[in-house]
Amino acid sequence: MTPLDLLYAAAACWLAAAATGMLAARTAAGLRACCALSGAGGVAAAAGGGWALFYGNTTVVSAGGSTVIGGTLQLQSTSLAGVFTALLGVVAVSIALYAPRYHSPSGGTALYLAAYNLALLACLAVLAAGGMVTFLIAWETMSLACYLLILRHPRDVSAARGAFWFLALSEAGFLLVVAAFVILSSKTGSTTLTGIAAHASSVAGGWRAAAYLLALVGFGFKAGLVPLHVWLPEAHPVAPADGSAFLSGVVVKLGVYGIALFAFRLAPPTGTWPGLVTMFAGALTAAIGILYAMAERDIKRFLAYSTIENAGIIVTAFGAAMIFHAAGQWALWAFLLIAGIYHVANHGCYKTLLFLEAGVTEHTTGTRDMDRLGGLIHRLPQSAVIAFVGTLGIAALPPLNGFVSEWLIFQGLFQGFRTGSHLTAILIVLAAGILGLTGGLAIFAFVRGFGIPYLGMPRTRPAAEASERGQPVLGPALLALACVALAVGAPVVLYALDKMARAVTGVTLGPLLLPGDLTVIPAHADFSAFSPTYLAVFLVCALAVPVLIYLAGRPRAGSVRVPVWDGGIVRFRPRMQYSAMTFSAPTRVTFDALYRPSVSVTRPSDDDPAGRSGPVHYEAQVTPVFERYLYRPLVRCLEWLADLVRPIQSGDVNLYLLYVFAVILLAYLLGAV
Amino acid sequence: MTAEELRDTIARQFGRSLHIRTLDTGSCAVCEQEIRLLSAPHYDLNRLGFFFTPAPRHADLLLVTGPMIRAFAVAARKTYDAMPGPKIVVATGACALGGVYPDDPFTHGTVDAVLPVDVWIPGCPPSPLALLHGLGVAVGRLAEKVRDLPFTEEHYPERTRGGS
Amino acid sequence: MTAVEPKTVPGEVTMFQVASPHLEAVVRDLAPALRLADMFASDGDATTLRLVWANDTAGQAGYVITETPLENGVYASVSDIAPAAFVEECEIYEQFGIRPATGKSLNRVMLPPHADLPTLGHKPQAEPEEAHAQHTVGGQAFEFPFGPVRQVGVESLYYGLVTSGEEVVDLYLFTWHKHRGLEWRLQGKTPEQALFLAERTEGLSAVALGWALAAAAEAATGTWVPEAAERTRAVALELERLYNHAAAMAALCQSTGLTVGQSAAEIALERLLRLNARAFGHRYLFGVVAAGGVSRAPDADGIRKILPGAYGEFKRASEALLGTNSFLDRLEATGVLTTGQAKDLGLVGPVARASGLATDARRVPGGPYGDETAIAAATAGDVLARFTVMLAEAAESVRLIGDFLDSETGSGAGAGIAELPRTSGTGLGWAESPRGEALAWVELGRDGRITRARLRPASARNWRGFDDACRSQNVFTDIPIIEASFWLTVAGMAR
Amino acid sequence: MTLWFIRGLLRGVVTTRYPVRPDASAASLPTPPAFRPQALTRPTADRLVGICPSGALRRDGSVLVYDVGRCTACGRCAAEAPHAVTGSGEFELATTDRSTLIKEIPVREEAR
Repeated sequence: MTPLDLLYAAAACWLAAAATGMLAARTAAGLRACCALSGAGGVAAAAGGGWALFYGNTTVVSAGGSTVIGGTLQLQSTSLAGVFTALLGVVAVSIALYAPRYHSPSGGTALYLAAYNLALLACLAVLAAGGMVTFLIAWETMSLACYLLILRHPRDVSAARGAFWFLALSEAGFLLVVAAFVILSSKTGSTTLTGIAAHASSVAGGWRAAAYLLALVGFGFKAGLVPLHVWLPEAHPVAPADGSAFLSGVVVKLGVYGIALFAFRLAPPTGTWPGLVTMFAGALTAAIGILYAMAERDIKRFLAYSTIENAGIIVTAFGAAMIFHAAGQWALWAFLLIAGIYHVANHGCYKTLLFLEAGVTEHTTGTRDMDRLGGLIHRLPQSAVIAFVGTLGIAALPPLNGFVSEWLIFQGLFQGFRTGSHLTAILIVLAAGILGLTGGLAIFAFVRGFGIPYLGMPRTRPAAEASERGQPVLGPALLALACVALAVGAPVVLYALDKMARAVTGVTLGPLLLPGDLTVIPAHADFSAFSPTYLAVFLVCALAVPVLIYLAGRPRAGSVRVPVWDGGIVRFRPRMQYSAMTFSAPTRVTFDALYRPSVSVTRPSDDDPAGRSGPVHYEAQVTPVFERYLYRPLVRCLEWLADLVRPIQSGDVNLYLLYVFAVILLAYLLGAV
Repeated sequence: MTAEELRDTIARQFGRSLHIRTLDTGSCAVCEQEIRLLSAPHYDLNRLGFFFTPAPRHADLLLVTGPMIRAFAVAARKTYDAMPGPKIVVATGACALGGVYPDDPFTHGTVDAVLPVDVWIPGCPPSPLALLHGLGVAVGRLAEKVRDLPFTEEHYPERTRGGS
Repeated sequence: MTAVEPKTVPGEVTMFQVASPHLEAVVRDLAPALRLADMFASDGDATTLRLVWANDTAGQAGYVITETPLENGVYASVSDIAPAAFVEECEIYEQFGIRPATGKSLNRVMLPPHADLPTLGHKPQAEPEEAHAQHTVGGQAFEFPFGPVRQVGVESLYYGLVTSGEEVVDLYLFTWHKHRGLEWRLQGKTPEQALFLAERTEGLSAVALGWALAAAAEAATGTWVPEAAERTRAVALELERLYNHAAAMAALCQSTGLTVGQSAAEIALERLLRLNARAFGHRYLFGVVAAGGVSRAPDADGIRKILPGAYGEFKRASEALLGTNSFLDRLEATGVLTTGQAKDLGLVGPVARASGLATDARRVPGGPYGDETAIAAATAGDVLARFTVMLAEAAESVRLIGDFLDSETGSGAGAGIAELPRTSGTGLGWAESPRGEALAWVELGRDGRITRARLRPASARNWRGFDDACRSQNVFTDIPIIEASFWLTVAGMAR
Repeated sequence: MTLWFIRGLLRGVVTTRYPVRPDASAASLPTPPAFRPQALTRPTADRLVGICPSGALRRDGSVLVYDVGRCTACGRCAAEAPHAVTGSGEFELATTDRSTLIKEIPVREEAR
């Protein structure tokens, strides 16, 4: 028995769940059954993925007899994919716990759940693909299933728009990915991934680099590398909350998986520059992602931009790993791969959690606009605590998991001086600096992302009347537990990831990384050491100290509690609180070169200065730079080309027959040559 | 706490340093000007250990001017409540003592209708010297004189007849 | 002009009757040439609306009053034509319950929320809309609440500062915390009794308000004040201007954090106040102006002896400030009010003069001031311009005091009081307070008691320019500087 | 800032020594009136009560009740009856007991 058997079980569960969803989710019982099957698949996938981590790469198994495009269904379970598979499983389980309370039974839900479970299946197939053709078919299936998933409410114009953005960019990326695979496959003469990896050394450096760059851009569309990221903020808000969670938690990570596949496993490019390109693509993605997040007030768009930021951080780590590989620093190569993959797992957990909680917020208040929320911690206490755990994680604050992986990445980047080249060392430190800025802004952004909706006073009546009754808690709570486990159990996680790194790179960090007393020695033996476990315990104890001092030393005499000093004002009103947009105004001013904000203040009586009795309307719009200056010209260009070739399509049957004839003639002629 | 106990506490606790918060309950802006002048070089109340503080949370003494406008009473009460005890309220100026506005729909007429006043400083406006004396009286450092003043002419033999 | 029956009252005041239907046309005619200085209503047999127009043209300075008996308690929206009238429209609604015919939203000016206060006419049917408080700023801006209990030693005032986090989007004030119902209180008082309250309306311009009210009562009864008494009033008024400008200078230094400059200005201020006490027996000159004259003569020798030294302190402080670049940098281009804004809003005093409007009530003939009284002016409209205007005015005040004390034409400045006959009548009075033109309107009943008094200190005018000046800036910390340069009181606004 | 420092030194100290020593500027402050009981007849007292704008005076039988707290030292009574009213010169009037500010001045009884 191999991990693949568990993955088969997961696949079977998800197929069954898709069928059940399609046929039965119109009723509550059917909905629950579908989610139960989906959750069972998740458990199986998580177990299979975890096992695969330790098991190492299995042999490629050919299943089925299909020979459509010259290949069979080739499956393989690998250590690298194991991490992603385990994450997929955890996400699937938590969504399965979440969905029955989030969705109401209906025809739309049925279709949605079918598409969702098919998407899970397709993701699993991508991760378990052992051959190029299997991979590509699974990849394309996943894109289409996700497209359907985003289109949960097809009559909604913005949903159609978001789904279209997703599909268009997916297809563009797919073409590049196909090209990358074709290059490697034709140069190595193998279609299995193992085969390509085995013969990679015979491929010329130029081809390897070309294949890698094509893959970086192609998978970059999915991973959300700037400027290929535009689908994320469009598609995430319109999908249902669990759909968005799945997109951010898993689908984006598959883009990262694709990049890792080409960067570390199949045919790692030679030379330093592919690593540098990757690293800076990642670093800029991270910085721009978080800056745009700051300008958003829609919770889900905000989280989508944050996903872009985190994908950027992971890709930065990969890029730095490639640089160290080129410099012959094998240990650092493996270490940064581990750190990056660790961040994949972490981000998968807390981002899924935050999207699920965003769904709870939207369900209870009817809005995703942070500036219409406020004070939810009093109305949704459980959700608030869970979201707070996720927020600590994503803001990379100790003792949560985001801190551990980001800290490891930084430790890796700080070793830039070991590359032997001054220029490279400086560039790596520069990337570390950009990530540092990103980290600081991320804390700022998530103070806002948690503080505005959950703290303060409710800004609208629905926010004041929100109720937690009937809202899903278990799913996000599971993820919060996972976040804590990934932080406190860092030594265990690193032990497992070390196995993965050995399978991919052949380097064993083992005792160097983990001396065995719950301490982690990242990057290099004479650089630094820390213990996430002890840190978590210490922080909890340290927080307890002031509480204990207060309890022990609080005055026994009678004390008076009086309201907050408010300057004698009649009463505080919600409009007197910082709002999401005003909170981030300093950033908007500092980075106005990027945002290019357009500010307009209008009052109805502007022509009548003393009659300024009307309400003020103030608006500051951030220019969507990439949409306006990159995609809009591109789309116009495409429309112009389409206009050019339109005469070909005349609707005349005879003409079409002529086309067919011409194509056949051309094929024969080419064949003859 | 009786008035005597309060005075003892204050003399003990605020003997050397006392923080003052001002409160305008409808003055004509002149009392405020005189209070501002307390920190001017001519009077310099810091030399006597008095300090102004904007936060009532840090204040020991509330210097109240104006006739206590009804619309402002809530804010006045809030300010008083925001101060930690023990605290002193000083009614400053003729308005605060009932000399200018009566008890009517607009004003309470006196500060002690809303706040428990400990020290009264007459004058329209009380000059900075009178304010300094009042602060001294409030912390028990200066003696009260007015108790023994009959305000009849016999008491002022040095003044000539008919002089004004 | 569709006016009927011109009649004149003593002083440079012309009155016209304007029928209610013609009001809008008359306002349209007058607004371009004259400044709408005040607008108020009186309740008699019918509610009467009076508009006070000021002519600021040099050589023709004076006032024009239009009287409009209102039919059915409605009037054309004056503020649609002359925006300066908006605050007064709100006040008239709060006092008389009548509002412009257009039904436009009115703000809360003096009426506290949910208060049941006596009014001069009908009670308003509903609370004022408080339209400026209902911001629909869509989360892109929020209101920074400040007050009413603010810093130490300042009056109670509520700022609603609407900001996007960086920019000042809007700013509005609530002053109803200090509304003492003075116009209501003055009803039924004799002019002598009224003076006591008028001085305490805005204590920092006690002389100006007292003079305006006394002059209104004198005009109403046709009383001529002895010239020496007029000059004494003028001496007191100029002393008031001097100490106020010194206080404004101290406040400017405080707001810019220049403590040494503040101390220097406060030394000058204290010396000027002591001069007041020496000259008139009161540091803030309360009780100098009496109905029909003045209650006491100045100590002319004391003034001659002390004033040069006190003003010397003032001048040294101001010259040192003008040589301190870090101070001037904060003032320059801060809180800019354009000439157009100042004109539309009907601003007065140093604020208007610093924005290029030459308005000065001292130019109206008939008073003790001669034609040669210099009117300081600047055009930049920023805080620095207001500061330099104040400095120039202070210098002119010193010159004027000397002139009045040594006047050739009479006996200098002395005591003198004319008995006011107990007759009915109406009259307008004015005086140029340190903050600008102060106006008073008095209607006396047959027993010589006031049936309607209207007090309009300069503060009641100039606060409406404050938010525009603040909005011209994007820095929070400039707002205290702008407030100091306006040097207004809340008491004068919420009287 | 150096200039300001030198200027300050040159300006010297202006700070009062009050309350350790009396301050000369107190002499010109307006102060509440003192009354001359010999000259204070009942009609004079009633006239003073009528003219007081702040309600500080009230006649209670043969006693003129004078509330120093409400007095604004406006000087109207002294102007009305200079023979019966004079300045007190007192400015240190702060008290912790409001009732000490209320003085009773005997009014001279006229021969009926």
